[in-house]
Amino acid sequence: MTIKTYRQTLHDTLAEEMRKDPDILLIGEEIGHFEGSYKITAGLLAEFGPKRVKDTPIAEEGFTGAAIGAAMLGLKPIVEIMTINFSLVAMDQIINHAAKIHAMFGGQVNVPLVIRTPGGGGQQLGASHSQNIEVFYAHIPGLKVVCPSNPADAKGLLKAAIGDTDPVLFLENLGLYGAKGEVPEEDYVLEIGKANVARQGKDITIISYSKATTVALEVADELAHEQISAEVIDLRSLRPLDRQTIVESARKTSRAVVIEDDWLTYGIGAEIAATIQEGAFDYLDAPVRRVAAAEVPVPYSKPLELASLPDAATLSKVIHQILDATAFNR
Amino acid sequence: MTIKTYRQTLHDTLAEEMRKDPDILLIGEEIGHFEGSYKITAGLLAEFGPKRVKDTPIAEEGFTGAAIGAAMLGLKPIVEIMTINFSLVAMDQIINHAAKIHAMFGGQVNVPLVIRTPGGGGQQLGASHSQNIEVFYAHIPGLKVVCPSNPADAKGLLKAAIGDTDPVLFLENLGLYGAKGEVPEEDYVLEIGKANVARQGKDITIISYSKATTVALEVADELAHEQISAEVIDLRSLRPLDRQTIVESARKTSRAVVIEDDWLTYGIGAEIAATIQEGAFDYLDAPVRRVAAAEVPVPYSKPLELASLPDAATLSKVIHQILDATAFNR
Amino acid sequence: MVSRNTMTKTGRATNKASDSSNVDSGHQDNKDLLLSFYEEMVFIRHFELKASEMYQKAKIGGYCHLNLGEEATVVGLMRATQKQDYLFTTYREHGYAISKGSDPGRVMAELFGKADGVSHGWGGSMHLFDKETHLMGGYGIVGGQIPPATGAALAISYKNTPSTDSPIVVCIMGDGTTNIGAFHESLNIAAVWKLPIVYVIVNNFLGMGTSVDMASGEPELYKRGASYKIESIRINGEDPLEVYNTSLRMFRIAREEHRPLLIEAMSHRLKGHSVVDPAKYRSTEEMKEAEQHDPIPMLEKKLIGLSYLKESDITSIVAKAKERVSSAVAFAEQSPNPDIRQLFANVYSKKLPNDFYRLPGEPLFDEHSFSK
Amino acid sequence: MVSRNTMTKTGRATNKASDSSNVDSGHQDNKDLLLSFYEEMVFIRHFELKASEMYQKAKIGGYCHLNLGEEATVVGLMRATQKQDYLFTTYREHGYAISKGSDPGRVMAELFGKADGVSHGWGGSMHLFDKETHLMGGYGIVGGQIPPATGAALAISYKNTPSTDSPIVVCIMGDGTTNIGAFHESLNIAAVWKLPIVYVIVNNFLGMGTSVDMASGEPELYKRGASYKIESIRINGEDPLEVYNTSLRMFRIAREEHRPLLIEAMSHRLKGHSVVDPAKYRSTEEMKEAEQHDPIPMLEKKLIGLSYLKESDITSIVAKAKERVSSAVAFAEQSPNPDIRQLFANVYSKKLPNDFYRLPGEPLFDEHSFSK
Ligand SMILES: Cc1ncc(C[n+]2csc(CCOP(=O)(O)OP(=O)(O)O)c2C)c(N)n1
Ligand SMILES: Cc1ncc(C[n+]2csc(CCOP(=O)(O)OP(=O)(O)O)c2C)c(N)n1
Ligand SMILES: [Mg+2]
Ligand SMILES: [Mg+2]
Repeated sequence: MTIKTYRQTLHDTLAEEMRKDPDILLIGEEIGHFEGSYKITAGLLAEFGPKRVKDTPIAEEGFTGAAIGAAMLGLKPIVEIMTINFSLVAMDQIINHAAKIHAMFGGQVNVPLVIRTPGGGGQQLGASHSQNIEVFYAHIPGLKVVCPSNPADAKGLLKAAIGDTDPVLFLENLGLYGAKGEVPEEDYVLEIGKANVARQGKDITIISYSKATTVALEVADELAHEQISAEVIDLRSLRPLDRQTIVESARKTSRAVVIEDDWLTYGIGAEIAATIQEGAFDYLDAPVRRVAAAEVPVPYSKPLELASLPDAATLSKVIHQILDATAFNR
Repeated sequence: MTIKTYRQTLHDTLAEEMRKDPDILLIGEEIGHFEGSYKITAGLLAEFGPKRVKDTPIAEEGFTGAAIGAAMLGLKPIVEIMTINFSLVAMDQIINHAAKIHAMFGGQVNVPLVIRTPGGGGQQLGASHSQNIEVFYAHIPGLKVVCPSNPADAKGLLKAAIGDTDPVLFLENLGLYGAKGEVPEEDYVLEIGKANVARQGKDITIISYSKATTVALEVADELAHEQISAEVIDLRSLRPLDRQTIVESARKTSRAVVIEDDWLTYGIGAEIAATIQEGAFDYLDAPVRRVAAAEVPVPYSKPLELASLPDAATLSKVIHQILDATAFNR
Repeated sequence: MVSRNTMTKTGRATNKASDSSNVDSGHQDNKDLLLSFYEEMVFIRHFELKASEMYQKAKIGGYCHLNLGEEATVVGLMRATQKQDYLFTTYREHGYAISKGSDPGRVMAELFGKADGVSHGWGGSMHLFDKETHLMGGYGIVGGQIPPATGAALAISYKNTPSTDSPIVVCIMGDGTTNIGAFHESLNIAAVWKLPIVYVIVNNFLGMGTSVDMASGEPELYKRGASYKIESIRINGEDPLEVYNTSLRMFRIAREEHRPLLIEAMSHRLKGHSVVDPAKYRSTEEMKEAEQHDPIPMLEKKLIGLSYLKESDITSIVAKAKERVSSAVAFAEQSPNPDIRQLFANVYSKKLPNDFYRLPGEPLFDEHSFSK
Repeated sequence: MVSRNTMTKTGRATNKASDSSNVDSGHQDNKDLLLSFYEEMVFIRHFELKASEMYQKAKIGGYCHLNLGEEATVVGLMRATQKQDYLFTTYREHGYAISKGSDPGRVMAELFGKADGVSHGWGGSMHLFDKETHLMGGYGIVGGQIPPATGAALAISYKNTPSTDSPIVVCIMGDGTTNIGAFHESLNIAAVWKLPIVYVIVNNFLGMGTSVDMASGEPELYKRGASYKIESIRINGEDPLEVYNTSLRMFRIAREEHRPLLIEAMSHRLKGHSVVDPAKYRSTEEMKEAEQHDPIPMLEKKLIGLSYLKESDITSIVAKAKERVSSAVAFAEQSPNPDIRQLFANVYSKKLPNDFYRLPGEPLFDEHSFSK
């Protein structure tokens, strides 16, 4: 184990995989000469050259689609879309093409493509640059969506995504790039489609993913001081979704709350709550609650932006409400 | 009241509003000379001329964005996107621009825009042409999404959408264009954001929207013969979502099922189920179930396509399962 | 358009044939070639007419777009490709699939949605795919094929150096398609990355009902290549030989120099946009004009003039074409529907933990799946 | 580029000034104009330097892109607009906002995220909007402004006939932006619909770190106008007078003929892509070269050569600029934050039934809202 940032882990994992497999190439805006908008690819152009680290024109639809075609012919492209907000201009290629080509053509061709892109608000980037719209991709059969919440998972899931024979949207987070954690040194690969019980507990289940998992774990730590034992489930994969692990936990704790950085209505949490109410109906002491962003285009002003986003204090408050409503006693 | 098709109603309502307000113009591919891919706009070029019925190049992003700009300067453009599948190439303009411009610029400018587009599978159009991805738009604060299930609602909601000062996605359905129904002759305007109790009942609540409402009503009719009284809620608006009406019904019937043509995971039904479990937790006798499409890119082959889509028989079966599990006796 | 003298007797260009081969329509040696063009054009014509008929009989569903009127372009282009070349095309692609080498029976079976269809019944008319012949798909989203086609050329240039054997990509699109963003982004990328791809605009003057003049600020579409410094040419798409010769030359440049090129082939659509479109928006004159440009009678006239063909040959060629079409239909008829139990087989290339293999209405959970 | 003789003494072009006005840099009469250009360029320069400083002090958040090096283009363009013209621009727009007439204090307040900001604190540096001055927004999505700008021109042509008074749209974009689909689709639409819009490419040779040569198949970007038959011109963006004169002429054509045009203004970026970018990817030489193209010293030299300016004037102009910038900062400082209770005020233009006015974590339902 080494302590590394999420950013460094992504960088190192990309380099490691590229050294092993000459068919991997990186495609994206400003990933080479500029060394990456968020510096994930710093130094890779120098190491691997312009054939394998391809700076692109500003044309997300064009280069994401090009990566699809390259994957159809057997390369293993890893695309960087600078932030998930810009994926909206590439959406037709991702949803109507990457996700469909295998099935629509009767299984004759694979699209072994990874699309790396960060989401995340809270950076004062304004309405069009602060979205968490991974639910769009998670909704689509034919795509996989993984969302590491810490450096070790970043390694394990990136390796899994690169090794996958289907298109994988690899969701990063602007707020996690600087986060540090222990990272296994060996060839660490996680299985896509499995959630992680990030913390064991018995009184309530907190379901989260990506950066919100950091908040969930922080709150769980605090609750422990009050003799409240919270279980934290880090989804790791939004599609396929590990419903089994979620529901087993909810059956055990009989209470559940979801925290996510996305808007509430039709967000990831909706599916989680719908799943739990069906799978743990007889076990629940209270409805599943959701802690999510306020339903506004994210404002630039810092106080407004903060008011619109979920945080630890809010999660903690909601958990106390659930516990109180269910006559929890410590 | 007159009996009219959904198609004719849309056509007549567009013409009626255009006659009243010279600032309304239609923008879309093949809406003029070709008279509309689904003939909604047939004859309108002849009546209103090329200034107000604008055929466009094949450039959904360009012309949808152009409609946004025209709306910002006070026109009332009504865009037709031939099917919702093609809206994926215009998504950045709809989500990053139409939905954000009012808020991101501090409320200084409105975007009074209507985007009409049909969804719907079941036409053997294959994976990229058979989607129901309205949940993408319903997820976005700043947009409104309405989804009439019958000719009368088509009139009432289209008038509301045209009269609205914000961007409205007006969801039609390929499978509804030929549907007939009574249409009020007067200036009939529905309020956006209100669900309709399309049928009163007391044993179970069926929640649906757009074409699925037809199925829900059909099943409710059949169930009546078995002395099962089903209440049918037609959402009419996906955003804003009328949670109150849904939950009041579920509290009353203590059982609920959602039917939708979209894929299940992270679909519209997820939000409905999540909402009901929170709002009617103490009233429910069984978990909310969802009847939705199988999670595959929709196949072309008719038998495969049929197998992947929900239908009346399936809904009926699920309702019986719910009733059986809750010791319902007639 | 081009005027080199080297000849080839082979119909489909072979690896070798691409070295500056060119065929002159007046020369005796090209008889076989021209006749084979003619036969294939006639076959495609009758295949398409049958498809239309089968659509009316509800054997075919969805949307169905035909190559009627574009046969010379189809055949001229496809004959100039080599086996190893990749083809990305539109929803209007039956002829291309056949001319690139797909079995007509399997193409018809796909239109019928059958298990033996080239896409195993998953694609239908708009989404033919044939791994064998390097048909990398018909695509139903306007412009949707262009970025993947461009990326396929990237994969080629990643693995191959320019040579007479290098595969290339041929990317077909309609005139209306040149107005969508994917066209612009892709051509620019291909230019910047120097990719071995030939973009082909089949200009049939119409999107669905919208004319090129109404849709494009610059209606001479090949001129748009200049925005990317892409060498471009406009040719007469009604003459299979001109299409063939230009294609050979342009394909060879792409192959041997690894750079993108653009061909605009002027053509005509004889019927509606799709089978269900009566094309009422076209005047009788316009339709007459289109019929006068029907490439099959034109070629017939020419071949008769050159004494390559007699009226009686025509009758037998048509009869043979019809017979082949009938067998294609028979093959399609007898092919089974895809197995419903295979509904989830193609979502991903491998079976996944926790993927959602449920038919509509099935509950999320089986009670026995929970650890007690 | 243009060489008409009519003069104007006014700085900002008035409705009348557009009638083929043109200013010659060697002529005595243009002294006031040139000096006013200079003063405004100096002011923008100091505004931007201060913005950079305030960003380091964390008074400004998010991304912050400056016009440093592009002042001549900014001022030349904006001075040639008329009051009624609409401006759509990018995230690199502080100078444009100011030069089109927004109060610098309100611009700075927006960067600070304050309630008195031009976008009331909702937009920040990238999203300035000022209804008063017809600044229709800075847009952060590359190319995102181009379709709405085009549509604004549609609204103009819907309501106005071509005339010397007709408003037009000016749509600013960077060089890198010409490679995205929205550029292509919009220019084509504008051409087909004959819209009164002038697209302006500010070519500063760089996207973020990617050069025009690496990103564009045809690096002479104005040539791309030909794909739509749009009249285009490349000009020296370092010379405010050339920018001004060409803009006047092009704007006049758009105004009086209602058709789109394209200007490419060659410019330089003196610093990183945004305030946080140290631009390590640029060589010392490249940076030196850029500095040599700094339009402010260039104009100073010229004005001194023409005896329009003395060293001492410069000192006082700079001092005045700094003072105005300081008041802008003071105004921004004292302005309050937006009221948190107004969080939901701008989602829609009217309050809605059933819209979701909940802060994070608030339950979906209040029990008392249910009928018992
Ligand atoms: C993105 C998108 N927009 C619209 C359509 C609907 N559509 C299908 S074909 C077509 C016309 C295409 O015209 P052209 O490119 O000239 O090809 P042709 O059909 O003439 O071969 C349109 C608008 C689509 N399939 N995809
Ligand atoms: C669709 C989209 N892709 C990528 C980005 C990230 N991005 C912001 S500015 C920029 C470079 C733009 O270059 P150019 O158009 O030359 O404008 P300049 O910054 O030089 O003024 C990029 C890639 C974005 N904002 N939107
Ligand atoms: Mg066409
Ligand atoms: Mg630039």
